[in-house]
Amino acid sequence: MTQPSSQPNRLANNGRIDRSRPLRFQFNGTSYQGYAGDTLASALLANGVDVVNRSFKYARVRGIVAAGAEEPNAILQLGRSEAEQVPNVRATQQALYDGLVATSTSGWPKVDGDVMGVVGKMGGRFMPAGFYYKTFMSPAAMWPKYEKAIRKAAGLGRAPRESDPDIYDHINRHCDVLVIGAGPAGLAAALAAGRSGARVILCDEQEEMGGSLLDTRESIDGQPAAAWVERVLAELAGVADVLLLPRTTANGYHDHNFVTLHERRTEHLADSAPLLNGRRQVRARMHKVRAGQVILATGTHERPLVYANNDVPGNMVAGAISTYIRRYAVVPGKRLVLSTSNDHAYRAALDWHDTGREVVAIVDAREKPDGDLVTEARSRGIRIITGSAVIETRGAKRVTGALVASIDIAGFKVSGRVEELACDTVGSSGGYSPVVHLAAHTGARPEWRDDILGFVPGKVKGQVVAGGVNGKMSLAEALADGLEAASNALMANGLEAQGGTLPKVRTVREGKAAALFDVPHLKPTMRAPKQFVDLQNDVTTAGIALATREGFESIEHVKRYTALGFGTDQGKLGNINGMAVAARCLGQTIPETGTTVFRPNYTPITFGAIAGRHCRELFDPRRYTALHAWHVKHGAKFEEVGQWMRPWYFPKGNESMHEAVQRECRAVRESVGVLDASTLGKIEIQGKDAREFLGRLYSNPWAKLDVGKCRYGLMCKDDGMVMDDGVTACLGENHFHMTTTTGGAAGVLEWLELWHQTEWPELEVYFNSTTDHWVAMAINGPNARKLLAELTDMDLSNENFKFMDWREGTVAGVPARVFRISFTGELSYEINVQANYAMHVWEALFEKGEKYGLTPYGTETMHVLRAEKGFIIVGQDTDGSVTPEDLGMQWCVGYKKPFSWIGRRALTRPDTKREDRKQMVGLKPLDSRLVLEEGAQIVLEKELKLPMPMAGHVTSSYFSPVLGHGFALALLKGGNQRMGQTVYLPMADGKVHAAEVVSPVFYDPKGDRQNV
Amino acid sequence: MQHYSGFELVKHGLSHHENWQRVWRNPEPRSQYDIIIVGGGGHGLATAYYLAKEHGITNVAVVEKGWLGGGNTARNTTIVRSNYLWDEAAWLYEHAMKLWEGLSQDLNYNVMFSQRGVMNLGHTLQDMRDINRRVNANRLNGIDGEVLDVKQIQEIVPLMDCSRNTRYPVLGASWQPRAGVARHDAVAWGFARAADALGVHLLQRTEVTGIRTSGGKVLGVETSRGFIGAKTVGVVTAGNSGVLAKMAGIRLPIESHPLQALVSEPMKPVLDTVVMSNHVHGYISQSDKGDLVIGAGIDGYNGYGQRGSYPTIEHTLQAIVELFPAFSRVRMNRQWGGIVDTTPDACPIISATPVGGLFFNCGWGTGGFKATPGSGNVFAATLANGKAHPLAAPFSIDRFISGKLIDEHGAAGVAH
Amino acid sequence: MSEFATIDLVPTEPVKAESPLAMCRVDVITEPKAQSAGVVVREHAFLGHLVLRGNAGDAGFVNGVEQALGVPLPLKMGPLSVDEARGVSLQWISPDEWLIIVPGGEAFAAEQRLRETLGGHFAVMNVSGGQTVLELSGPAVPEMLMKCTPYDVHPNHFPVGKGVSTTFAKTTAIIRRLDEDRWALVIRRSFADYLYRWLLDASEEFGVHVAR
Amino acid sequence: MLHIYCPHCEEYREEEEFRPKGEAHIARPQNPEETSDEEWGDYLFFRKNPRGAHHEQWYHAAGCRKFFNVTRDTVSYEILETYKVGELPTIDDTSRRAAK
Repeated sequence: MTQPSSQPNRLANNGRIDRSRPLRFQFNGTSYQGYAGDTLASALLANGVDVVNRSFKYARVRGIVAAGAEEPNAILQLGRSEAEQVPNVRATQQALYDGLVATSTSGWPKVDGDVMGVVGKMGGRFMPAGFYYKTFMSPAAMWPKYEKAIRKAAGLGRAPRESDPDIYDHINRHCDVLVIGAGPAGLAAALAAGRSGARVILCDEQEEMGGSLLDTRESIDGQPAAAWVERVLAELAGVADVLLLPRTTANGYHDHNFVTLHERRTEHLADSAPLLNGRRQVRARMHKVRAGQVILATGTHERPLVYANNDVPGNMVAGAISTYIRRYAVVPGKRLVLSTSNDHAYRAALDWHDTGREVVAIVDAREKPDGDLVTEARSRGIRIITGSAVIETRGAKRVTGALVASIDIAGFKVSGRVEELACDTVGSSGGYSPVVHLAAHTGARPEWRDDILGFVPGKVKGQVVAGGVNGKMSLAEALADGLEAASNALMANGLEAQGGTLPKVRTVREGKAAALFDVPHLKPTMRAPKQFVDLQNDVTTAGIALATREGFESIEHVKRYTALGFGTDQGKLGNINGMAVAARCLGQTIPETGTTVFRPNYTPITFGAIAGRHCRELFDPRRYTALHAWHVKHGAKFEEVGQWMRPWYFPKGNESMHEAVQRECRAVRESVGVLDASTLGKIEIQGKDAREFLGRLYSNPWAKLDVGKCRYGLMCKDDGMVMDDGVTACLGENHFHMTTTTGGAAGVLEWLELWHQTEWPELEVYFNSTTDHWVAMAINGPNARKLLAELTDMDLSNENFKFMDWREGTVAGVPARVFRISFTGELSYEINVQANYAMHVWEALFEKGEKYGLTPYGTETMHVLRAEKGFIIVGQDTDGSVTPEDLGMQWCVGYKKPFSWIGRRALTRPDTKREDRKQMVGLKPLDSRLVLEEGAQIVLEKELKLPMPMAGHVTSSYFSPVLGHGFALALLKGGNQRMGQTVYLPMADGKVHAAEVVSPVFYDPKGDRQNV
Repeated sequence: MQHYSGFELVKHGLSHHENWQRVWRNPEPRSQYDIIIVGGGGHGLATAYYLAKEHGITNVAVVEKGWLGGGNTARNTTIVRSNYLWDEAAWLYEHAMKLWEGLSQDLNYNVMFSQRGVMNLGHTLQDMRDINRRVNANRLNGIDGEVLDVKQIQEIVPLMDCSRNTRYPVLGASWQPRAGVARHDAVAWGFARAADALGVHLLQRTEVTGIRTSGGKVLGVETSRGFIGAKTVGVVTAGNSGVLAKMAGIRLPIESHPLQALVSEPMKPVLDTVVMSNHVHGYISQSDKGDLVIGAGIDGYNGYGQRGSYPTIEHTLQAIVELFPAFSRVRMNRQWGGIVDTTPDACPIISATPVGGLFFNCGWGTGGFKATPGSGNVFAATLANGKAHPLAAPFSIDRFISGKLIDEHGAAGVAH
Repeated sequence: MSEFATIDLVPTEPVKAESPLAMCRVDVITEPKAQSAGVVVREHAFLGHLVLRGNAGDAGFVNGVEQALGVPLPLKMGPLSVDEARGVSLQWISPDEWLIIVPGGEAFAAEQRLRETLGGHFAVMNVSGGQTVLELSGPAVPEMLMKCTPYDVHPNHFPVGKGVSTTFAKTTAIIRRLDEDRWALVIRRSFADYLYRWLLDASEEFGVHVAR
Repeated sequence: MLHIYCPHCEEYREEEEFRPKGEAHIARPQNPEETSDEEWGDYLFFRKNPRGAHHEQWYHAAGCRKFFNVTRDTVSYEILETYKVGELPTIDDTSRRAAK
């Protein structure tokens, strides 16, 4: 085991680290050693690393100032391999593990010798808040270059450039009581709730539960507080309905007590998640909790004081010093000066004194501090300078001294002579801000309390607040408050608190704190050395003063103009101080100046954890038909429609798509082809009012459709625009089988339910989706009948089984409903069988179909064949602004229907009556080999002069093997009046194509082929 | 108006920045103005600026209940583009685009308009048909745009997964090079500063509590600071249009929804353009500060809460990680919500109302920020002349009666 | 002229039948032995699935269903009506909708019995080809389910004999609790591959065994 | 994220199970052919969009597939009541002010 000497600031004993488990790690290329139980920050301090980063705007050297989520400076880049890079890791929250590699996120060529630092020192003076709004404007052409430079300078860490090797997941949880924060209040609350039989979740963001109890000087029930923590956790671990989640941050508090808890499962172990019993484990898990009651026990963040050069490494928050000494056995310096406005911070000096290192002085802003800790400090002979504060620190890369002066807080001025104290560490404390962030997420405004000089959470339904966040600062108060919170939360759940006993603690008497935020300097604010309010964003008191003087008087304006609180720490250290500075500049109180709304996340969360397992094939369902395996086996290329995977075309050998589609088309026109039509939506409709209902939803009449017959129908929204179409068969007097478009199925069923449930509940009709139940195989082509005849005993004669009839029978021994409908214009039968037996029938078709050259075809061929017939595809030939009349489908509009069907009224509105609306036409390119581009815009003038008026666009366009030329469907202004005219299509490549306006029905206009 | 420039920065630096003047005043309201604009967001401030600059009307008050630019101007994802499908929309947004291109100089305020291009991805054959249709229409309207294939996309956005392994592989994209992003707050502040300099009164913390009318004509507005008169009142209160309309006894074809957005932690430059995908519902760019700025579609329910539902954030980041697997380890810093006033055809309403002298400019849905200068410019003309600017005419509220909608929900369907 | 068209879709002579999972490709590590698995997945394919619609307020309907199926009609969300021995179950889906599951090949007979017994306004629809049942057993099933559905599966909230229709991953499914440690999912055919992949993925950490 | 009581399933379910359907109680005119263009446009497009209590329609998509009504505060997002189609709300902003 290496000697502590290799870690100059490490104490020989005490602390919660495991000296028997040394860990090696690297920072900026240098190798160091720490111990299990260290955070990266405590290990760096143990090794005497002062400079961890350069600042964002002025490139000043920065060191570690805090010990938790509020740390603004120690934002580092982690990861050895490219794929394992993690930007912007907060060293104070990163557990140390063996082999950890960290680098500063800024600083060039190296963090403590950065050239930008020079720029910062000189340029800083010319870079006040919002300076970039005032410059880089001329010449305009230069802005892109300026911007490039600005972008390079900005940003903290860097994103990895390779895919994340890790996975993340989600778990949904429900509980009676969610306790956030496992400090004294949280533990007391969880224990009481757990003992009372409630379903409890206790989460805490730190590596270990216990919060302030892990480094307090106080004892509970006569034992070290940490021992009590262990007892409580052990008991809770034994309760079935209690879930303990360490390393878990409540990062978002959403409506109706929905809270997201981010559990870091492996980030403390390695760069990427190691296997666990040979199985993958997730790097992080998001617990999505719906809680009956939420107990916020999130404690407080200590506010540093704001004084000149308060960013030189060695300036720290007082409480952090105690944490490093007592929890990590690290003393972050040799000679301490403590500047405080309150008693509580005296702990830092006492803890420092305990280690045998020198406490130069405690500088207390109050005239007559008293209280137990003050007394103890005095009794130890520590020098206490009252009525004073540190107004400036000296030093370049580490504090070398502190300027101390007596100050007049009310008058905000230095009132006495200045003394310089030699020291290497300045701890400061301006009081304690309740951690109100989560409560603010749901929109509750925090409320200011003068007695504690801080904001407490606003009221949220179902939320109970306990401990420091509730202004109960002392250990005794916090424990009691936790108990009370638990009984309130339990009561709200209809449960009774049981076995809640208040542990015994000795109350420490503390004097009243002084209201000190930023410290006056000898020079006026604008001229004094920089006094940093928000260290991460380099926001200074001068910046805030400038903003308010320029008229940015709302705190939101101040924030946005100066970037106060916009860092990755969301201003946990700086916001209140910033508000105090703004308030002073504006001559207001802090509550008048108002607070800012905190947003999720409490601390940043990886995208991966929020996305969970919903990526790649699990990003969104892929839906398959029962015949999918066959399609794959036969080399189908697939097109995605809705979520369905549909065969697009079936290339043979090295056929191109064009060749394959031409072959498939010919097969259908000349012999027989088959399409897997299973993805079309199918809705079964039963009830004596089914017919009436159809008449109200479809644009065309349904009163006289006989049993055994099918009919095509158009569905509109009530604005008259086409929303869906399909064929519906009359199975029985009160029984119909409706088909919809593939993408529209769910929407149409919901549409039917909507009208039935909310407008016409009196109609006796029921609907249900049978899309997945049936498989539909559409055999198309002159030989369709011959083929089907070989597999069925049905009478297929044209007399007894006419076009638009349906019949029942068996196909290949499987009971089937066969619909004689056609989307190709050919003789066609759509065979519907129960999906489980579909593969058998499909294979039987190919067995018998071989002699006819039965050809499987996909959606592309289907599109060509239907377009040759002028059949529309809703969603391709329509776009939500097209009426049945625009499509020339007046034959499908029941003008005389007694009931004003959905969409009817809209057809008589001024705009839908216009003659010059866009209407469906066919286009025949003058160059017969040409296939127009789908989406090409149509103009009426040959010569191009931009901008020029457009008359419509091409919706569908293909090459037709049977016609021997390209053809298209288009929507064209006043198209019905333009038959025979020539229109033009100017393309991106500068070519202007010409086409003749023709009927959209290109093939077999009389429809003889489907009636044979 | 105090001139801004690099030279001025240096000069003021030498005097410790103690001599910068106010960017705008805090005047006492007059009892009567020529024109009152309700709403001190980007659109309202731009309207005031162009009223003063182009129409010489300076006796104008902008009445704002909170702080200038505190609504959606401060909450959007700063995307600026003009590649809309339908002529009327394309013309309006292109009018805005041309104003954007000289705005920093015009206002002497750097709004950081960055023409880094906007890409709309296509993932299905129908997506590509729609993209072709829109780009062809844009070209014939004199708006820049092209269709990119996967290889070209990959060159512009190297980190994007253009392989076939994604759930919805990228098939192509539309690309508008002149489009980009701008610094949202600066737009409001720049217009405010310039309008103030021309004599416009910016009345912050002044809430309109009623609209006073008589004989079907507007007389002025009741406010938290008393009645303020004007014969012409323009309402530009995105996220509150319905509330204001109610005061005037008017109904609007508008529903207000939460629109959420989020940012990552700041990082070194990694994405140099704006990528949008309607199919997987996510869009992303990187701010000059280094944050990835991300958004998606609106939440389904009506809401004025400036926050939305968590699943929307989940789906958005699933889409982003699907497109950029390398961003899986990047961390989300902050999320928030704006309130967008949506119309049935996803196009704005710039219109007179049944109340004489009362005009509304609202319903910009998710597309408001990019239109800011254009919206203000045509609305100013409409208020100044008492009748619709030609580019604004098609956006009259009457279209919801006649049925002459401009359906950007249709083939264009491109949000934001 | 008949009011309703009814048809027995089960072939009289046996032909090849394929369940919705027939095409699914498994690509996660699965446990060789059920005993060592945290989650065991077993498909119950080719059962008869019927959707029944009708008026729960009509005593004739309620009694008729019980008479035809031999199990009472559940009148509220949650408790299933089950006859284990005959393999018949009846689940409340909505105030006027129920899911009937009967052994394979018995769907048509059940439909016939219902049509003979019931009068007035009702509907019976066969969806046997469109759904399948997955049985889940093993100690880790509840926790695995928590990764799939926001519905609370805690025993206090999800007692034995309960069935609900809810969100499952990015689609929907019916979740049933058969007994203390046996659960079942009723899923749609076209989503089967997606849900199967999702299940195996969610189960991987516990060790998953697919029983065939 | 909202927690919604379904009046048919008679328990609270997560928002993910539901789909919002906008303003409730918009009845289709009895005789559409006799409505003026204004009336028809109003029925199709014009909405109350209140800031406060909103009577809106939701669809229990993943559950019972029933449409039902919700009274929800559009600012706090608090759900004040849920009720079946055909029933009337008992809460609106006037009644809430009275209750205060």
